[in-house]
Amino acid sequence: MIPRSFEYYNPSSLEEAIKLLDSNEDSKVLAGGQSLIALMKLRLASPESVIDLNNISGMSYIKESDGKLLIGALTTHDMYENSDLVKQKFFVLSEAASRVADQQIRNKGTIGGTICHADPSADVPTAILALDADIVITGPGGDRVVSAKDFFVDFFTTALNPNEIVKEIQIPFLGARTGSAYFKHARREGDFAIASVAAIITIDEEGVCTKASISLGSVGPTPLRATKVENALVGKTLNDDLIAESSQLADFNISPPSDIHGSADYRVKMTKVFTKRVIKMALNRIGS
Amino acid sequence: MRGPMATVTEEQAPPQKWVGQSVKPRESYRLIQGKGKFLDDIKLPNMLYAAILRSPYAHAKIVSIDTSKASALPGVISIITGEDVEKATKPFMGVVPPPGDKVIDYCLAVGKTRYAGEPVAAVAATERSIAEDAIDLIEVEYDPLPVVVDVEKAMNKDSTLVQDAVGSNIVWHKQFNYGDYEKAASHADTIVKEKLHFHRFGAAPMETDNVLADYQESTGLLTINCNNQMPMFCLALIVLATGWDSHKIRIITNDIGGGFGAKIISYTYMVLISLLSKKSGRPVKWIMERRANIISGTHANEATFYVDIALKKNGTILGINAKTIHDEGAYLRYEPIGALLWVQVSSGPYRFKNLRMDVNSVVTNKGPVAPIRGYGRMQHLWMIERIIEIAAKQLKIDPLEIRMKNFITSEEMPYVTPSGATYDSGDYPQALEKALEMIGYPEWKKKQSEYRKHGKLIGIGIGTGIDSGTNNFAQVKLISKENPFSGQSRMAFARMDEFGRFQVAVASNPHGQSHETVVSQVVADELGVKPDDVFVLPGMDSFSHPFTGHSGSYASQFAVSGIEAVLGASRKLKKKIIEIAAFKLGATPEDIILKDGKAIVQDSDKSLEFWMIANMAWRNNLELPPDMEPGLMELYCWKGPFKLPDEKERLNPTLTYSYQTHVAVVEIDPETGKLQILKYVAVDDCGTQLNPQVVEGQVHGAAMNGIAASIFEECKYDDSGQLLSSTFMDYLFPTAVEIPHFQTCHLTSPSPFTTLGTKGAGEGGGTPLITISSAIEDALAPFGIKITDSHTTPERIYNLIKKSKKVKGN
Amino acid sequence: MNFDGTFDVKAPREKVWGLISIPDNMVKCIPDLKEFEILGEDKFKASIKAGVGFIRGTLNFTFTLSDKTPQSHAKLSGHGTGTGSTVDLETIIDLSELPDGGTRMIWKAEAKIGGLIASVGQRLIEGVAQKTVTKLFDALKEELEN
Amino acid sequence: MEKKKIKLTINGEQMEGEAEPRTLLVYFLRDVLGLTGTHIGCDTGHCGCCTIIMNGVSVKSCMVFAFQAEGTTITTIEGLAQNGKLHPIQESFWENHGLQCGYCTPGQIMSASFLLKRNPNPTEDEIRRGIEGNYCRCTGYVNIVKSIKAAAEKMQSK
Repeated sequence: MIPRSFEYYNPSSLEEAIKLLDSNEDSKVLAGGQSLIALMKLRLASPESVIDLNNISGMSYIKESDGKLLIGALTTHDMYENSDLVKQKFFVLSEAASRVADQQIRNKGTIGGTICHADPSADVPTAILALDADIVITGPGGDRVVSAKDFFVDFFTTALNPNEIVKEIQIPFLGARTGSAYFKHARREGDFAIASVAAIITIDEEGVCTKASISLGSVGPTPLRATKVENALVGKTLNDDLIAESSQLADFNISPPSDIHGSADYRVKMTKVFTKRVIKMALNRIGS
Repeated sequence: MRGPMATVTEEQAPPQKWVGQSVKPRESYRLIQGKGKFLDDIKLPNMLYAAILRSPYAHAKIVSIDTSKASALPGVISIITGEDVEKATKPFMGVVPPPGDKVIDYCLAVGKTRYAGEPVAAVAATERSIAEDAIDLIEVEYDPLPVVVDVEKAMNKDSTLVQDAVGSNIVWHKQFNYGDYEKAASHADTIVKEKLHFHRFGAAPMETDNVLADYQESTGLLTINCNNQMPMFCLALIVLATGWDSHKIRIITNDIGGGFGAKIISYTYMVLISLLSKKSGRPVKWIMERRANIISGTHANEATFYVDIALKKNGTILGINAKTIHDEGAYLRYEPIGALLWVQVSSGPYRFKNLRMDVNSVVTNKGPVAPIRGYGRMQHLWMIERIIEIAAKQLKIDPLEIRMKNFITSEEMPYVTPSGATYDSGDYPQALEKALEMIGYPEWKKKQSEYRKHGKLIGIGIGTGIDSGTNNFAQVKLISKENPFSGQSRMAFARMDEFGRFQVAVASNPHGQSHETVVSQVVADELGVKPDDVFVLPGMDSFSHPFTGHSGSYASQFAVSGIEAVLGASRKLKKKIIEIAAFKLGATPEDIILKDGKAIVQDSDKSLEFWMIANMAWRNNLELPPDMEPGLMELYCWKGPFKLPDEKERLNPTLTYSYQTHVAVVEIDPETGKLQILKYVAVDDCGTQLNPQVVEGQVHGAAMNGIAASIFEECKYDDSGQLLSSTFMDYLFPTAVEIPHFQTCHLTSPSPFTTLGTKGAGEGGGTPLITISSAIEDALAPFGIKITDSHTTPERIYNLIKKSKKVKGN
Repeated sequence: MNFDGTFDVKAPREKVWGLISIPDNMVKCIPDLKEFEILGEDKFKASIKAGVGFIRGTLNFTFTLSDKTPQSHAKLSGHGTGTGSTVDLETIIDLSELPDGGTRMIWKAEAKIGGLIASVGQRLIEGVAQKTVTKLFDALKEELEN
Repeated sequence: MEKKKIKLTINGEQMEGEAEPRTLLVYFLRDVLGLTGTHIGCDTGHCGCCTIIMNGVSVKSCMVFAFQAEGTTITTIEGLAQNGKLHPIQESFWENHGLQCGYCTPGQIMSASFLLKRNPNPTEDEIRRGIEGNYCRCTGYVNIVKSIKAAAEKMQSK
């Protein structure tokens, strides 16, 4: 299967790329292409022009800067999955990346690509949301920063304007005594999630939960924060009963889709089950 | 464990040198280097590429097709629609008696479409991309018709008709009575009734159905390169539908990327692409895209069973009475043979004598089915094993005990089933004992009850499947006496060339079964040479490979029919080589043996090298015995030792009966319904193994196919007939992460009916589906749950648990 | 797929009827409309670039208005093809007056989707359909209240 | 859309050919450059039959445009054997019957070569994860896993 015809551009700078986006109706940015190209082959997406960012140098990096982890938009899943910094300090992100499709896709697919694609069932956006990441966007008017919770607007729809490009993902460092985990319930390892949960739990010396970030995938048009669950945990000493009970609140505000792999009802139930399990996973990882 | 089998194995260990050894497949050498020759690798001068437009509707009248925009696209050479096809061809023949014979089946939809994904028009263009663009530009006006996807609704009098001319969606119905079920039931202590459903899934070989047709007007020669796995059988269907000159059709297959039966029904595309080549006067290549491969019906038979089993209190099975409804999809193609093939394994591995089968073959607005691995038998065997386990639970009898009590034993072999199938050899109880020993049955049983106390669900599943092979086509006479085929045959030639080296050909269209290698092993033993001295023609070319109307790879039979043909040809060749040598060396043929490339007179120093014999035969024929025909090339056609059905409609429908016994341990997460296979054991017995490594590979593949079907793969349709699992995104082909390691063991009960004791193998009888269903039911025993569908998803298991009343152990 | 809903507008029935019963006015409210062509007083063609985000395919629809009872009832049927898919749409609309002089529109729609979109778009279709409906009614409101 | 010339290094050799923007790398390799060892098994980037090594990492060549390959260094299955000697992974697949129909095999072998480069001594689980993006219908994966394990041993003993 071959895509419909399109114009191909491979600018060597972001400025040039933005100009091209500005001057071309119906143009689409190509990062890793692991979702876009499949859709173009099925002819479910047929942009008139494709603007390939891979010729722009310096968009793939993982670095630390004043209390933040900075990841370049073109950094592949494989790179940050296996980055020691990410594994040590942001395990949930590495874990989410490790569940993306398969090795070849992780070798080509990028963090910028997956968040801009904004598939509510994808792994990385769910983790990004739990991590309170900021998305650095660049456009004709220069850079702007949008928080992950405002970035994901709708099914496959983000806060990006047609003439903007995601440049960097910034993730604030997590406090001491923090544990994090991501888990996806799917029929096959690499499939889109039936239900997926990312949890980041921080406790104080007394073991009282001081911060809880929990986000849910495949539960609606975008990944969602389980604020009710978070609130039920913060300020409490976490034990199995409390976690189980709080996880029941995970169905607040969610409206999962139905497909042959899981009905909406099943997805709701699984979201609760895995909220419970992932919180425990995160908790058990504190200190380790 | 009982001794006899083991000793049998010793005694029957084949005496030959190369047969029985795991010779590295010669085919692999080209394939591991990417130097195989698959259809899409072929490029011909001036070649065009085809693309096919498919119906978005499951059932609709075709009001009009406007191809003007598409034709206007630069690079588009020719387009054909149903109208052209109707003019150029007749509907393909089927095997059903009236009124089912009125099923209309063309290579493109004519007048109306009957399933979503049915070909509606085809384009040939100078590039693949242009052909695909042209498809987008064809405008079809459809008038949607009511859709029927539920096979039981399709049987209602007032149902919409898929095949109008037939006047009913039930295209074939027949009741078979073997023994006397009524009488058996009257003696029964219990009759257990159940409705069971065997789901629809695909074969999905990694290489899809591809065709490259090249018609030369100047000679009238039509060359069809394809990857059909039994094209010489399909040739009859093609010629009858098109009226083309059979003697001017050349069919070629090269390396084939898997088939699993699905590639048998690609003959409709062979006609379609040939029509495009004839119309454009150029070679046309068509590569089926994966989505088309999944939607356009290379599916296994979907079947619904209403089954009664009559038993004694002690678990002795007296008989089975089943109404079966086969959902054939929109077209019959090879059907309803699949609805009949249970006759090969009518009582499974069990001894009961009374069987009533009320068989219904029904069309719906779904993709057509094909003879997929385990064809027809796996559905029936799954039904028998399911109902027996369900009955055992009702009778509070252990599933092992009820099997052991009813198994046919090795002492009873050869055993004739109620429908006349003659099981040649085997030892089902021993296979089960072996499998249980390998898995560590008692240990797992102990673990199971401990785990249950903590709400952990472990299940141990058992299944025995019969892998009947080398079919007798006379079985189709049970559908209609008029059907013009019966028996089984294979043809091969063996040739000693001018330099004393050997060439062998047999038209088997292999696609992963290492036929070239296995044949070279067999011939090497016969002629006293090394396999490397025997070149086996790769692939198949109908202008160079000897073939019959039965040729091809299907119905698990190469180790029988293919090998018998090769043996016959080699032995004829051997006889002539010896005659020449005896004449030249002044010895009697009886004293001559062939060894290490020489004809040697035993107990003497007289010998003649093969090249000298060859030279006499091919170049120096005045030194041959005066009355001997020159040359050293022998043709042999093997005929299966079969009969037509008797007056009671009994016949032996296949020559050999391999079998497999699998045992699986699974764990189910009660909170999510997710299933994990903890351990999997497969014991198989296909008689003498020609190449153990190749046989083991087949066992692995069959195990995976069945596991994939039972927990991952399903062709799921919505009410409007749309297939919802049409790409690998939703059609869940399992990966190495999902599939467990298989522990295998081979038993050897040589077939008394074949020269080397071989049996056909490779389909596996759907044993994993039986085993996994059994394991799930065992895991869910605390909830008293019955497994009545061959496919389970986490959500379905979850719902079963939630719905169940009993909640012991959890 | 079935959808239905009730929506109230601050506009008299004549005005509402005038909008929904006349193709020329109606088409303005169709989301993602690329082009349209009036084929008659109750029939029009509309080419719609339907989808979400960049996942979009052009569907060429033919819409027909029927069962018209002025100011109270109408049926809008649409048949669209494109992107290897088909969409068959049937919408029934009933109007009634509200005490405040506004109008209440009660609608029922049935959509049948076939082909590529139906078989690979599962996870999305419902969401997309919902969104399209919302957009459509927002546009109607916009047209009617300003 | 007009065609453009693409230059790249394949299996150590400078090669060039023409492609449209929409030409997928796998078609460029197969149809334009005649490297037919890389196969196509699906439309959606799942099956991995088209796996190649591009700039040092395994990628699915049906999910990359030919234009993106400009100036890259690529290894395909045809490039593994060195001066007539099979690569140890190829040998192991042959010896352990790690293939049947052979259609997915080039992709399996290319994925294995990436896995073993990164992890010379993988566990069975790591091997299974490593070829997760490569479907096989014939072997049930058992002999593929066995082949890769054997290859790892061969390559380490060298």
